[in-house]
Amino acid sequence: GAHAFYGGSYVSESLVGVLAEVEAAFRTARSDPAFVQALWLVMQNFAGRETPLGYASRLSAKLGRHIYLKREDLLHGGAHKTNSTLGQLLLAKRMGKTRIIAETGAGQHGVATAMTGAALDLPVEIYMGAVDIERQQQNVRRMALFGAKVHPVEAGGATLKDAINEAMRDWITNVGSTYHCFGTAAGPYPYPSMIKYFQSVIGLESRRQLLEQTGRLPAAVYACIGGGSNAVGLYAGFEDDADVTLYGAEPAGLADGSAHHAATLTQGCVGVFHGMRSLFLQNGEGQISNTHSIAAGLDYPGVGPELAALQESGRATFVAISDMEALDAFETLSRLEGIIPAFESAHALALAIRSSLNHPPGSSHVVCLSGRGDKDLDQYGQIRGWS
Amino acid sequence: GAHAFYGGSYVSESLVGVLAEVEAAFRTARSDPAFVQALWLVMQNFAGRETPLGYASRLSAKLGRHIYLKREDLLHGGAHKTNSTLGQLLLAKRMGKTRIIAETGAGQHGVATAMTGAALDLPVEIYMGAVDIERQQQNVRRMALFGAKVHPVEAGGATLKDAINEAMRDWITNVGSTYHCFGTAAGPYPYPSMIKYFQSVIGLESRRQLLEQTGRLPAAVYACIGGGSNAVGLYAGFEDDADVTLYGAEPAGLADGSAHHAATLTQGCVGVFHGMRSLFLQNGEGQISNTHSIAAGLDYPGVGPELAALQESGRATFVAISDMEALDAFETLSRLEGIIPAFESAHALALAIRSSLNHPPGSSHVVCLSGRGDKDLDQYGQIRGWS
Amino acid sequence: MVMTHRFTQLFAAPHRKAFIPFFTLGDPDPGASFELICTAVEAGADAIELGFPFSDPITDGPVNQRSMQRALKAGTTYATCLELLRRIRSRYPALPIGLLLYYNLLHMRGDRAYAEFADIGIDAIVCSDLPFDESEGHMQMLAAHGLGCIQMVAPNTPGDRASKLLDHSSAFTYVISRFGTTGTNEHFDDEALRRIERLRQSTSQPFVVGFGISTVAQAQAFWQRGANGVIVGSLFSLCIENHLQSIPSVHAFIDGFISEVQGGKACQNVQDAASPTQRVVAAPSFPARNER
Amino acid sequence: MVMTHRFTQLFAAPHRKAFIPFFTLGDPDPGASFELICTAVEAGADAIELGFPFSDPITDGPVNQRSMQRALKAGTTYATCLELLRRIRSRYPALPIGLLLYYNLLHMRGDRAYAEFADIGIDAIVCSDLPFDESEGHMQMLAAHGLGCIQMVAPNTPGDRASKLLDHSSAFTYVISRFGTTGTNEHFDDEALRRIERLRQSTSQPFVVGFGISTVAQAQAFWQRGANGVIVGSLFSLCIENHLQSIPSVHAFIDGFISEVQGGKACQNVQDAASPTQRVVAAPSFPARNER
Repeated sequence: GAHAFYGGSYVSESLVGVLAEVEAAFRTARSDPAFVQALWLVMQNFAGRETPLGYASRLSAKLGRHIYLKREDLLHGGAHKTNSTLGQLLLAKRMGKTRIIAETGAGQHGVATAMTGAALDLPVEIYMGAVDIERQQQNVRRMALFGAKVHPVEAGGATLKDAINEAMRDWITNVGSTYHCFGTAAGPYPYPSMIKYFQSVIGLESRRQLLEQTGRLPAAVYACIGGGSNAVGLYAGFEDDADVTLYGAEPAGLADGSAHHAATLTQGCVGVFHGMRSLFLQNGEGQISNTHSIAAGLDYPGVGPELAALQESGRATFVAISDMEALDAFETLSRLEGIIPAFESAHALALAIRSSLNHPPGSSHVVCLSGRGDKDLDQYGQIRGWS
Repeated sequence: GAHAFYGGSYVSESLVGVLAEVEAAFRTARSDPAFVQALWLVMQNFAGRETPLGYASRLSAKLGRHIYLKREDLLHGGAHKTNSTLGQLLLAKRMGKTRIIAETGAGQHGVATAMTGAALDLPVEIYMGAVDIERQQQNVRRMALFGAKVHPVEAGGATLKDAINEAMRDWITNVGSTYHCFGTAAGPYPYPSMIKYFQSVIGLESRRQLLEQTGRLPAAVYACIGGGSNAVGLYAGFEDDADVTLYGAEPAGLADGSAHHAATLTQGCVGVFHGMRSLFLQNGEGQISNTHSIAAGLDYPGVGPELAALQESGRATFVAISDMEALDAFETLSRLEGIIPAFESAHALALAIRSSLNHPPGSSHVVCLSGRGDKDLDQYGQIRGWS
Repeated sequence: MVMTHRFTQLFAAPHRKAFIPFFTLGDPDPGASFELICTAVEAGADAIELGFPFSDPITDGPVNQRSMQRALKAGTTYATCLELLRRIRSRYPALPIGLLLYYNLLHMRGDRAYAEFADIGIDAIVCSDLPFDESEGHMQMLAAHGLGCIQMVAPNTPGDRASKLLDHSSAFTYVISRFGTTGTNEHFDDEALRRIERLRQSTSQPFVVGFGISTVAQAQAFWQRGANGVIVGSLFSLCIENHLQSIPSVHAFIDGFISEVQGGKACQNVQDAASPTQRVVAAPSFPARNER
Repeated sequence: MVMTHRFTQLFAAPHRKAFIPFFTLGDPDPGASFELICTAVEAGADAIELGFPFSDPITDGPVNQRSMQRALKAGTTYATCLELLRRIRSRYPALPIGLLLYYNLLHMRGDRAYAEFADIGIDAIVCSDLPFDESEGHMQMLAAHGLGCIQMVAPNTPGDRASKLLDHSSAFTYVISRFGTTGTNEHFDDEALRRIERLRQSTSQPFVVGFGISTVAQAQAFWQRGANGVIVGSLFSLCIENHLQSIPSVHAFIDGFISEVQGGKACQNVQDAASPTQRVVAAPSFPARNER
């Protein structure tokens, strides 16, 4: 809800109206069978749902626990983000919006939005830091192929935070025609709730699939946490199952005691930023920190409000996973299962490798493989000194 | 069969025994419910079958024909090749083989084989031309991540043909322990038949899905042709439907009257090479030609024997598509549908764009999107002068 | 309670036209910032609006963002800002001072922030990322400490909501001139001016217009349509940015601009006499002018 | 028909130990190739095996692959090969000549190929990528033109199949020494030698051993186990490759190696006398030696 301790809608007065408009549209859409049907059709025929829940046999043998992988990496676009961009852009279309904007860091959300805009015939403009554009040429190329316009952001550090700032400015300026497609289950209400709804398919499918395959619920489920969209989506399937432990892996980065991390839940404190009251990495005066993670998609100083609440209530357990642990998991899954996970997803996997051992031998564990790691191969090569 | 006009098993005496062994194993496996079940399980839970048959709404509107895309690009690994590597490696395991070899050109088949080997716990060694290794670092990296050993081949032009030669030599040398995982529906019997069987899931699924979605069969189906594995797989679903036109798009390359193409079916002649009697690009004395295509996966001087027979009987129609036409289709699909096809698949799409117009308005057409185009973005950027 | 009276008093005459410059506290550095603010006051600013620098000022445009980054880089902390405010208040006891803060700064400072501001003698506070609907606690604290509340009205704020916002503003209401963030503007379309006119016709509460105003003529246009004041900020931030190596010329620019604005008022007041809805206010408008 | 008699005659004496060098026609160029072949014959080769260069010689190792690439690059065509064969036959009318072709070359030449070979006086043909099961038409054509058929037996060929292959070879059977392709070999394991021994015990048909033989001792070992001959090819191809700028030294090497092999036969024949299954063949074995 809008007035829980975490969450809310802390935005410029210029956006108050459009957020109310989005909320109303979302409320009617989700209870309109035609919308739900249209959404499921594109989820199935364009995005490739449902995604498999695959048994990781060699990893399971190694751990003595049954590890199941929810294969969001097989979704069109290569990550779970497509669930949300499809939902949001169908909603934008329903609202009569004629222009979509989004910000992007490494480019993943920009690509997902551009791709979805092409499929749904909605023009897309993407804000991306000039530094990131330089670093992520392939994603810039993808967005251009999809017909999206990419605006380089030269302000500030010319990276994600600056791109967000510019996208917000665009939205404030063009609020009538434009829908701002959010990248994660954060930001002002109703975005966190809406994106949870669109991502809940991850958890709902996983639960049904595991019951079909084993007849039992898992001991625990695992997701990585940037803003938290794949986590809230996964948890949505299991939060009412009191015996299922919900784990979240956030980035401990260098894990050297420095500020080179993005472990918001375990090291952040309550603040109000990017439209929401939640946990943030910030200094004592409220200036937002610069963060670090090997995984661009986790490199964010805040976290969705629902996750902050789940931590406070004790329902979910969040653990910080270092770059190195994630890299190990990245290599382990590649070697043992023939699946290269995204660096983001490798955090969830690393946590599963570690924490599943706290559960009985033979117990089942579901890891959300939120994306594929093709995008990380260059960086991996650099880290391992291959190039 | 082994003694049709096209096909056969033209190999060194050293391989005669192992081919008989493969054939026997394949025959018993395909009629063993346990094998079929195990194969379907990995197809589903590891590879992500079934893949969607998606309606390309904007392209359809443009053409006035209903275009459906069989989304093999969503398969784990990013292309239809996984169907075949899973089938072959499960068979190799059943045969008690303890070592897998394969050759690769641009790296796609090497990656698929390495990935499958990791998942099925079979050690994999890949032969790859030294020149190709230099050009395709990301795929080399993937294979290494999957734990495969990559052997650089320095001989000859140090590209695909040389890699094939080396893999064949390895197989001749290590025929007892080793299974040679073929990349396409070519080579000596029983490989073309076996790979057709493993790929037939493409066509069988497409047929059922289109009937479910529209209640009708398509007017025509389209696939690209390198060796022809995705084509024989797609056609398998429709070859008994006499009213369904089977189209195949082979690479016309530069289409400038030079030898810079790989249009084997339309410009090749009958020969005996790579274990089979089929059509090949060769000079008048039988020396095999060097070929060219923008799509590495189509850049092969031969074609599977079944396709040669389908052309001869007139059941299938093969058309050569130039690099430029394929590039146009690559851009068209990206822009209109939010899907970046592999350069290979873009040939099939280009043919559909061209030839669907020979069928009545409102007719349905199925295009096999055999792979995703992420791998082609660097090359595309170079062609378009982006980098 | 007494402190809000400075804005109340400023807007007591219904047609008093206030010119309110905005500065980021600490830009380009705390010392120079203080001097620039003094120049603005002494050039004739009717009141001032001062912003606490914030790492991620989303409702501001790039110009103010860079201004805030300069301030932070120059070592401006929350304490620095308080110290600057103390010095300004001490020099100009009668000057109406409004603050702009991103809400997270207030949130992190906690309740003591309000007491501190009251103690310094701040008149009113606006948080550009704290909409009315989330500001109940904030408004209570402002009221408890006698600090004026500034609500913001946007171009797309519906009429009934605008009325509510005007009612809940205890100092003045900040009316956003156009869709967009802070920044300089070449041109306001007629609709922007008509919006102000309509708002004026709907209320007798004081409101000032901000975002994008960067010429004397623009200020006059908004006054003419009924705004009680205009806020000009990015224009000065941009001037600082462009003359980091010659701050004296920034002083000259501020002095020149504000002098021109204030000098123009006489003429405009004469012009306004032609308008039946406007009255002539002949006396110089700025009480703080000769305070130094 | 008469032509197959050269090999038939060669292997008529059951313990005749033939040394058969292999050359790619046209390596390093057609002219030099002819001269090298002549040197081999005159150094004492009991027969020769000549390969048509092919673009993709899969059953060969890298050494012979490069040899074929050199020949093709030097302009060696099918016609060049025929011309070389005519010259060789003309110079050595009694020399048993076998050909190795990748089947596609024969296939593309069509049926006239067999007539051409018969006309030139070729004795026998082997296609390394045409297994028995696919060779019915080929064998019919060979028989029709009186050309000898050479089948190949691999290390993993089962005994009954090996018998069939031996039966269908009308010149001799080519026994592949080990798993792998052509090339030079440091060492043959005992099993490779035992396989030859077992094959010898199972048949009285002539067979020769090839693939990887590159020392006099290896040749002797295979002879000793019962092979009627050995084929050595990659060793000479490698020598050409290593001395492209000094072809005279290749001649010297070929002459030296073959002389050593042939010289060693006397000693070995003496040793063989110790073996109850072997007979001494005292006379120099090579009828073509003094033909020139």
